Amino acid sequence: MNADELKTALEAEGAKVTYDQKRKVFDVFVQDPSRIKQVARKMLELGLDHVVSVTGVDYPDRIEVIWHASSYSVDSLEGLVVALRTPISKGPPRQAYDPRTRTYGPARPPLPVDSLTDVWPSALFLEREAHEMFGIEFRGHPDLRPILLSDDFYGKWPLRKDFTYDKSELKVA
Amino acid sequence: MSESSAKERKLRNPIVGHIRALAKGFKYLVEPNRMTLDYPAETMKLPPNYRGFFTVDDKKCIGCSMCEMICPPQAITMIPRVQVQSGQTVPEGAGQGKKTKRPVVNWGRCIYCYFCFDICPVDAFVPSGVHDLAFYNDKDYRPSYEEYLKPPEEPYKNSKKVVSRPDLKRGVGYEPAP
Amino acid sequence: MSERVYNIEEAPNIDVSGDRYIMLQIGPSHPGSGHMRIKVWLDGDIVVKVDPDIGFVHRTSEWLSERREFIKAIPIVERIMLPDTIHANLSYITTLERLLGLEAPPRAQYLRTLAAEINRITSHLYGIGIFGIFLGSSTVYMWAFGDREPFIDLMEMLTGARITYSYIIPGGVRWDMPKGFKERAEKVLEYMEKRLKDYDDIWVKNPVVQSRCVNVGVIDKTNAIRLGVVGPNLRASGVYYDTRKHDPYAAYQNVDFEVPTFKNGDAYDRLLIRVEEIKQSMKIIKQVLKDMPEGKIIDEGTYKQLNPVMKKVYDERARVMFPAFYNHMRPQPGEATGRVEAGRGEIFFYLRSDGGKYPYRFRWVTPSFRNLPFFTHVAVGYRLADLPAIYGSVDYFPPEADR
Amino acid sequence: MGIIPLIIWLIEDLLYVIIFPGLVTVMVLAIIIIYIERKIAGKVQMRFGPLWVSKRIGGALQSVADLLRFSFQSFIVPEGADRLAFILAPGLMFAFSMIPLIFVPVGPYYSLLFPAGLTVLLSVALILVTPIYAIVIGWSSDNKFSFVGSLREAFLLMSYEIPFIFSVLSMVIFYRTLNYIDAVASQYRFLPGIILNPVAAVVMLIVMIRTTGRFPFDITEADSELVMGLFTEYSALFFGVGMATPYVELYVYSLIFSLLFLGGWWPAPLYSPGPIMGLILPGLVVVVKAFIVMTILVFLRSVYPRYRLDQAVRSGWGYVMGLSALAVVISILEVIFL
Repeated sequence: MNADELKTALEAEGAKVTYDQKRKVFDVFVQDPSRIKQVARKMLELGLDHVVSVTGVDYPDRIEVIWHASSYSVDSLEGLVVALRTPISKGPPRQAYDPRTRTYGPARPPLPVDSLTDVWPSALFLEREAHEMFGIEFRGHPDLRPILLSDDFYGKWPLRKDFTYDKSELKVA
Repeated sequence: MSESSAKERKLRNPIVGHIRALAKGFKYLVEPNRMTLDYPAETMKLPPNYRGFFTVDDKKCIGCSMCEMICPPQAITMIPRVQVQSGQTVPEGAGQGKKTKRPVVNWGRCIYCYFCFDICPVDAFVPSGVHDLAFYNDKDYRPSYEEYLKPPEEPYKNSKKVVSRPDLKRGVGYEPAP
Repeated sequence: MSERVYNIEEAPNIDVSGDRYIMLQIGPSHPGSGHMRIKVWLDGDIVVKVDPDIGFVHRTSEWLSERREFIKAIPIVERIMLPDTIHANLSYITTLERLLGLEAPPRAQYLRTLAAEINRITSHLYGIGIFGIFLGSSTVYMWAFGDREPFIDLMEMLTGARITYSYIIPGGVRWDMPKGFKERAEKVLEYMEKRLKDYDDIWVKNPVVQSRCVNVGVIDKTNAIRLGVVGPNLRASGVYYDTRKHDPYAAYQNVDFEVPTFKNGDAYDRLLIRVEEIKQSMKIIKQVLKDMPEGKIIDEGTYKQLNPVMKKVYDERARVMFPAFYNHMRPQPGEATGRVEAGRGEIFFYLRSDGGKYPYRFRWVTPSFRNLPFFTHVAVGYRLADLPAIYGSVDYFPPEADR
Repeated sequence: MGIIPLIIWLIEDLLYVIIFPGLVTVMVLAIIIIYIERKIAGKVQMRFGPLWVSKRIGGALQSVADLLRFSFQSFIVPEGADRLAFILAPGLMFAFSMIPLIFVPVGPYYSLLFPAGLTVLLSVALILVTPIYAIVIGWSSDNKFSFVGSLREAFLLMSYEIPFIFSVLSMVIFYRTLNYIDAVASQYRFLPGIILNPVAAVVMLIVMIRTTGRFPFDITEADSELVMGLFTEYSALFFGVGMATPYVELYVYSLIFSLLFLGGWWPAPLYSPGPIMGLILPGLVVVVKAFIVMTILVFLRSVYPRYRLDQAVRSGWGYVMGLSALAVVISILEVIFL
């Protein structure tokens, strides 16, 4: 199995695949978020057996969730990092800081997408991190507690581009 | 899959192991190889490229603010030269725009990455060869331009100066600085 | 030899409520935890559940890097991985070069390899030393930390700093090898080879260490792959995988070295593999010193942008100064990924640029973070006293995981 | 016996207990042995060891400085602790570690209270009381780490005391006495016990390492697992006392070891009148022998990490127990055939 065969196999699943050898980007774009589990299963079958990173990218109109998968067991795939990418629609933007209530308006709910932990158990902690940083709700994840941030950061989604903070918010210990 | 055959480990017989461990410990007990430095009675003479405290060459500096821009922790501030030359109401080079500015470093923020050294188009920064310096209060971390121009005073001046050299017995040996 | 009472498969699902289990909170200020909290549920003396609670030293490195110029992320990523700064630097720059379309000249690639391998040795010695103090041997702790010194000294000679080197820049490296470096490095390697025998006697083959580590914290090949373990811990479980071989960067495709693997996947193998990797690193350093090509240490495009003063400095002192565009690098829109085998495992970078001054998305995953699921599973079924042995053998570095 | 000789006798005994080989000597020796332990570790670990307190004499006053520091710290009783037990237990533990000294004569005329009595039996019985207070400490602290530490202490107590008793018993069988002075006299007639029954000596050494928490059996205090083990909640002088107790125990055990196995005050004459030949010289010889044993045992810190609890307990009930039984058999055979 080389990169081209992988490309054909994944395109058969209905994904848009681009491969840039120079920048080491193997991109599998799935337009429909409900289909990612199927594509992920296919990827696992083809030998991409672990997840390197799970993250989001916040674009003006959407949030893209990216699972970077790679292989330990199939030799010819070991040089590849395959990005499984899917867009999810974005919720309401964060409101401006209100000094009277000391909040940014109501907490914004996390955006749902299927969790891939049952396909790749190595995504357990990575999805937890993406959850608290981007507010992506991984449906089916066994344990979505905050991991790196403290509990009072929940709902602020700090790595989204609209994250700002007011100086009065900063607590001095 | 280019699987190389995994190595099989060899465990040592416990009795032999105990004896050899004790013997090795005893060997180091009777002929100790000290690798530490009796600081501050002995201090290191730093190599010329050591990234310690630094000053700026006032004559070379053209006040271009590149160092301020690149400084990752934002430790460098450009201050107008008017404040520099106390007593002079008309600053030298007045009316020449940017050239009237000079960098000053906040030592509390500096991380000694020396990006400012490398971005400087005229190579105006000068390393001082001092690294083991601490200040007693917050104000000393932020020197004025005159204070900053003087190279910082080295602590433990009367200590024995040593340089490190590789030593086949101890790893790093120390010998008196030339 | 302890036997595993609880099964690894049922580890995360076990119900720990009720009086049967004692919960111990090891950390965050506990001598055996580092900057993390390990919640351990004990059935008698047997660990039934481990919940690593990390984030006590979270430094928001992604957030900070997305709000700074590209070049300013170098000190940020370095400070996350203090025992291993070159690798953090190298992985970031490798990815950034792919984004910028730069390529470093061969000499710079060799110098990067050299620095990375010296750093790998110090990182492994750090791990061995911490393992020593976890099992109570202060001697090996002092020895390992003392023996980092010759290597740190070498790096000091090369870069002028002891830990935070900031050595690698887009398109090359900042300093060339100074005079006398090669002789010094050879002496240091000779010393280290001698020293490894002493380590064998007092630490690696010490019967107490053997009885503490053998068959403790076993994770087999299937589970290691499934849980996405990285680095030496993966190879100790028998998986032949090393980014240096499979996704080569720097000068690794020109260097001849082995990737040691072991079969059993227990704490003792994880200890041995670090010792083996030190030996391999020394082999690589020797080769690199021998084959070091002549030439520039910065790529032509960047060199052309240096002004005459900087070019003079380059000729006289073999030091690369930054051209002015470093202040505001604007890569073409697009994305790039990069992987580097650090001391503790694989660092992964994902950079996205929108053509602006700052990275649009700056994502990196450190090996310790990826070893976390492994950490939750591996200690289950062993005794409380095995926890330090396992923790030490995993060589987990909390600031690195927290980023 | 008249009233005046009785008083003199009692005063003598008190002097023995308080000055030599008792309290004062113990404290001085503990301070010296702690310093030596650190210096040995420093040498093996390629560094200086304690240096900064009294730099001219190589940092020898470091332990004194530590003692002073402990003395002036404030003592905190945690809220949930059993107050009385928490405060009393370290002192009692220290006291009970000293009491066996009454029955350990370091010379032919140091026969305190029971001139011809069952000193071996009494000292062995008393020496095994100390760990009970360790359990009390762990229980009263109301801390999970202390609690686990005290449980470990209890497990170890069970597994090491029987080999210890067997080891002493084998020598008692051989010397056919329960009196230290007679045992030493018996070694004068034959050979030192360590040559006659090396197995018993090895067992005794292992038990000494384990009881006093030297490496590789530093299990109850394992700092990377249990913070400070039993003494997690302690501070100030109570902590210092707790830390000093193993050294006192080590001293007592080493005295017993040198009496039973190293020929007691061997180069000195067995019974000799006069204060120098009868009191000072034998006493010094025994204490120096004990000191050498202590030095060897503290040297182990710089070589070994620690064993796990179950390994220590298993080897206690297994190997060490078997060895001690073997020692008894050897003694019986020697008694029959020699």
